[in-house]
Amino acid sequence: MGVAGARGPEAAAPAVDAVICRCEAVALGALVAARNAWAIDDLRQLKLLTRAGMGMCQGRVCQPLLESLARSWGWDPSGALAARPPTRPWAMGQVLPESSEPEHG
Amino acid sequence: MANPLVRFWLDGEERQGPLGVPVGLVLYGQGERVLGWNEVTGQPRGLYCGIGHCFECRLEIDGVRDQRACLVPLAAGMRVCRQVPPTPLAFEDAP
Amino acid sequence: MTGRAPQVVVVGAGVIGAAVTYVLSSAGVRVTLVDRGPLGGGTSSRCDGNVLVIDKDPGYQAEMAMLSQNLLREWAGDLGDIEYRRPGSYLALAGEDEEEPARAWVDAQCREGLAFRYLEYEETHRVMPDLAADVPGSVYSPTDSTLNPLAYVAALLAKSRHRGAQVRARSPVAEIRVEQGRAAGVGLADGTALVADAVVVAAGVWTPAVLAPLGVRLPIRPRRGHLVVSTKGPRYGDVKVMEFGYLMAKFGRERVVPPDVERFGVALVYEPTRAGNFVLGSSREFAGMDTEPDPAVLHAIVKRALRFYPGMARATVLRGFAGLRPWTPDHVPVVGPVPGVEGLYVAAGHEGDGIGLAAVTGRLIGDFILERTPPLPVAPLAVGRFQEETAEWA
Amino acid sequence: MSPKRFDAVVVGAGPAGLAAAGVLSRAGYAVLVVDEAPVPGGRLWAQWHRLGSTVWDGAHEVDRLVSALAPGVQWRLSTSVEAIAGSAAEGFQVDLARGGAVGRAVLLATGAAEVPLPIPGWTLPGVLAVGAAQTLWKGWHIPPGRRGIIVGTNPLGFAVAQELLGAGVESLAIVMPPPSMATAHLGSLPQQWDRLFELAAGAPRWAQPVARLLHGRAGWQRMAMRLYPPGGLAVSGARLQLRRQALAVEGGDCVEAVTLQSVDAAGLPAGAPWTEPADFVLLAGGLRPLGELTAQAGVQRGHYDGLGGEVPLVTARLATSRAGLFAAGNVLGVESARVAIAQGRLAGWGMVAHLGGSVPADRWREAEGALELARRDAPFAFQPGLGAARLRHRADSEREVGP
Repeated sequence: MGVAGARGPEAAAPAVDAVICRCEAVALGALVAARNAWAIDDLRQLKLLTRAGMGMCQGRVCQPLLESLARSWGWDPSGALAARPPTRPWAMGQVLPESSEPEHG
Repeated sequence: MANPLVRFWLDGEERQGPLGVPVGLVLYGQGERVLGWNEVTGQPRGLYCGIGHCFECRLEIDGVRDQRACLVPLAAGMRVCRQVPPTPLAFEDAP
Repeated sequence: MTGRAPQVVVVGAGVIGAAVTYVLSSAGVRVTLVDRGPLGGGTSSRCDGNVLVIDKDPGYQAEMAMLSQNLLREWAGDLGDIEYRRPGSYLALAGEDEEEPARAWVDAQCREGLAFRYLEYEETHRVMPDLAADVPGSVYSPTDSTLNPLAYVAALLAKSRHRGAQVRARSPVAEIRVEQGRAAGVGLADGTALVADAVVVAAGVWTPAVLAPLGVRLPIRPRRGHLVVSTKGPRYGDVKVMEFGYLMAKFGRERVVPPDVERFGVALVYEPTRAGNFVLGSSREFAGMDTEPDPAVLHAIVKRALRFYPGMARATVLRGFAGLRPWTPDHVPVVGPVPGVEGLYVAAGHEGDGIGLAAVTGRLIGDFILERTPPLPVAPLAVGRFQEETAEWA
Repeated sequence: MSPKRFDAVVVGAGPAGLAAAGVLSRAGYAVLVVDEAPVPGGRLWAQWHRLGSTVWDGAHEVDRLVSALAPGVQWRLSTSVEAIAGSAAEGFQVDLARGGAVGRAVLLATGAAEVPLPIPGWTLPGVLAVGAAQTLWKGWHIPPGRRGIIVGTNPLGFAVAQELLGAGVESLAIVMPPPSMATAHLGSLPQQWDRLFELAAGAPRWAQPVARLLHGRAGWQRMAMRLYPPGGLAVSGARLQLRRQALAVEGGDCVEAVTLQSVDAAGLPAGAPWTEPADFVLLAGGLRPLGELTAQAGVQRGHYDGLGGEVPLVTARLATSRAGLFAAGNVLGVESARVAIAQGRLAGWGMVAHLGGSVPADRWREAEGALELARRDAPFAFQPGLGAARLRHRADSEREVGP
């Protein structure tokens, strides 16, 4: 593809096609549409119904964007995307006894 | 202090890279911008945050999946593979 | 209730309250649904989407579940995309000692007219090639279905609104008003009074607290369950698989399993989701109202999954969460009128089957309020059936 | 296998964690330091800035902090913390990949994360959070590319632009992000300009009085923006193009170009967009405290824009609302690395006291004085309103968790 890009400058107006959640590939437009279609008024609901913030990074990247969006809609986002264990993904194989930890230090 | 070069494999292809430098950064420096593909869209993804938060640089390293390449130092003989997203499952209703 | 459309207040906007609201508003009843928090914010957004018959006791419970499945199938077309599908489900056996009870289970269900099958070794491993080689067989139920639970709630509410229902989130109920032995409406914490001909309490594990001020005691207790979600990596088959021992855990029967599996009531549930992740369950504990996931339980669930799916050692855990099942002593929900208070109904206590039994529950409450004939006997669901236990739990 | 027991577990081997581990280990306590990076230092060793007439080099600071640890400090590097449970009474369980550890006290020093700027195309390979470019070049001498565009006028972006001098970058421009509902926290472009003038960060020395003059004066500012050269001003090796916004990143498999558009003096789009070739894009959306573990561990928190987001409430000695859990560094608010080091020392002494050790009065004074000094000497503030936010955080903390 050439330097002009697939979208072209003319496509650039309001960025509803900007991805907000990279992992689940949820665009701003999809969040707006879901909010309207389901009459959502809560950030946790928006997350669960669109999957924004539910991907591989566990919401670490898009959380401030979702919270900012929530505030711009007059929602209180505090606690809606609360961190739960595990705070990092882990390999299922690590529960097997034969892979128990080597001593460090 | 230059790090010594060691051999490693990317998707089965032999490479050389500086020992101890995080794999994801080594690959970036070698022009390998695409480290994987998003499972939802199939679009290419690569190094983004460089600090272990975003998981966009995740690779299979020495047989272990979902390793953050920005955090794993290159070691001699390392086998690094890009992870290909699984094809969507066919959800057929039972007859 | 003649001359004008009846007016009903439903307390609790989880899947049960949403289904009740959907049924009533579809019948032209003026419904107001209230919830103290966001819609679907309780157990209905902390659960899986199973709509099962396979784990129900043959007889009444299986019949009720079957009715709900059929209703849901009718509703699905109206509700839009709620990730509804009917892949059937399987119970995998952990050992040869489970073969005989499993065959007996299948026979009993078949005698009741359900299409269960026992799958021998070869067929089991042909359908589920990722299962551990020592799984001796499995049970298959073709009608079992699945959906996205919160999407289900949201769709029920969207359709209900469309039919005139009022839905009020973040509106805690201060009191259920009873006048001359009749439910007269509810008073909200903000001072609003909602007048009604009937009040339905569908508040899941919070139901006893809602009813306590009226002197109504129900032995519904929070039975916590954990679920584990994988990343979108490799998957281990496209069918939903539970272990036969799941039934043992559910009904508190004897099982020979490792200590942490026993302690947390862990039994395998494997469910691939449309999003590309898979969900692993399950656990059963009485641990109060705490829904903060316990890493030890997540580990026990994964350990159990690896017993059935050794290849899963390569998979990655993305997150875990916990929800509170509204448990009842006989594992049967409480659906029906409250004796002594005309116009007051309860629809709660569905333990782990709220998603699956929501449709039939909505239908039954609708039948009570609209004085229609219910599709199955209601005595086993009666509010008053716990007289003795009530004393114990009160 | 039962987990190993320590007096203190330090989560995060950045400036705050290392400084605390130094205090604790020299006071004779058994310390475990955990970090998911393979080497200690966190973001510290990619940092570098002028401090008066000298250069402050993060890499030297890492060496100093590590060599100041007493022997016997245990390490779990390349290790993530999955959860923190328990209490000071029974010991905090720190769940780690493959096993765990128990600490009588735990320091949460998990630093900060970058806030993205979600412009269309930002998922393309070659679009980096600005800190990643810092790690690439300052950390490992890997240039991020040849033609780059930095989106956003966050101080970190200016710092990285300066650091990339010598990285072989042929052209580098700093442009504005387009307004978006998801970045409502940034405000309109004029608000972002005003914030830039307030921070006056990265501006050449001669520009600083001008910036101070313009801050808060909308009329003057509009005039200045009207006069602002369309091609931008040269700042630290980059062209600062305040009257351009990046509408989208273009490319097939990786970054090939950026679509730009001019804005007028009021920050509104003016004229047709065009594309300029680029092979890397850096997003400078700012930093926020990475508080996952503080949230998960259930400590009391508050939201402060000036500190970068949600942070734990802490006593003056950095104890959180849960006895035995301490916090230090950027997790308490985005400030300089020197502030993080000073906070780490203070938290270290706080943990010594919690563990039953005696802390001489002059140690407290020294640690508190160092923190004050580091704040006074900070080359710039990462967010506007930092001072006011700090005061509010202090007052709220005093009320909720004690002095």
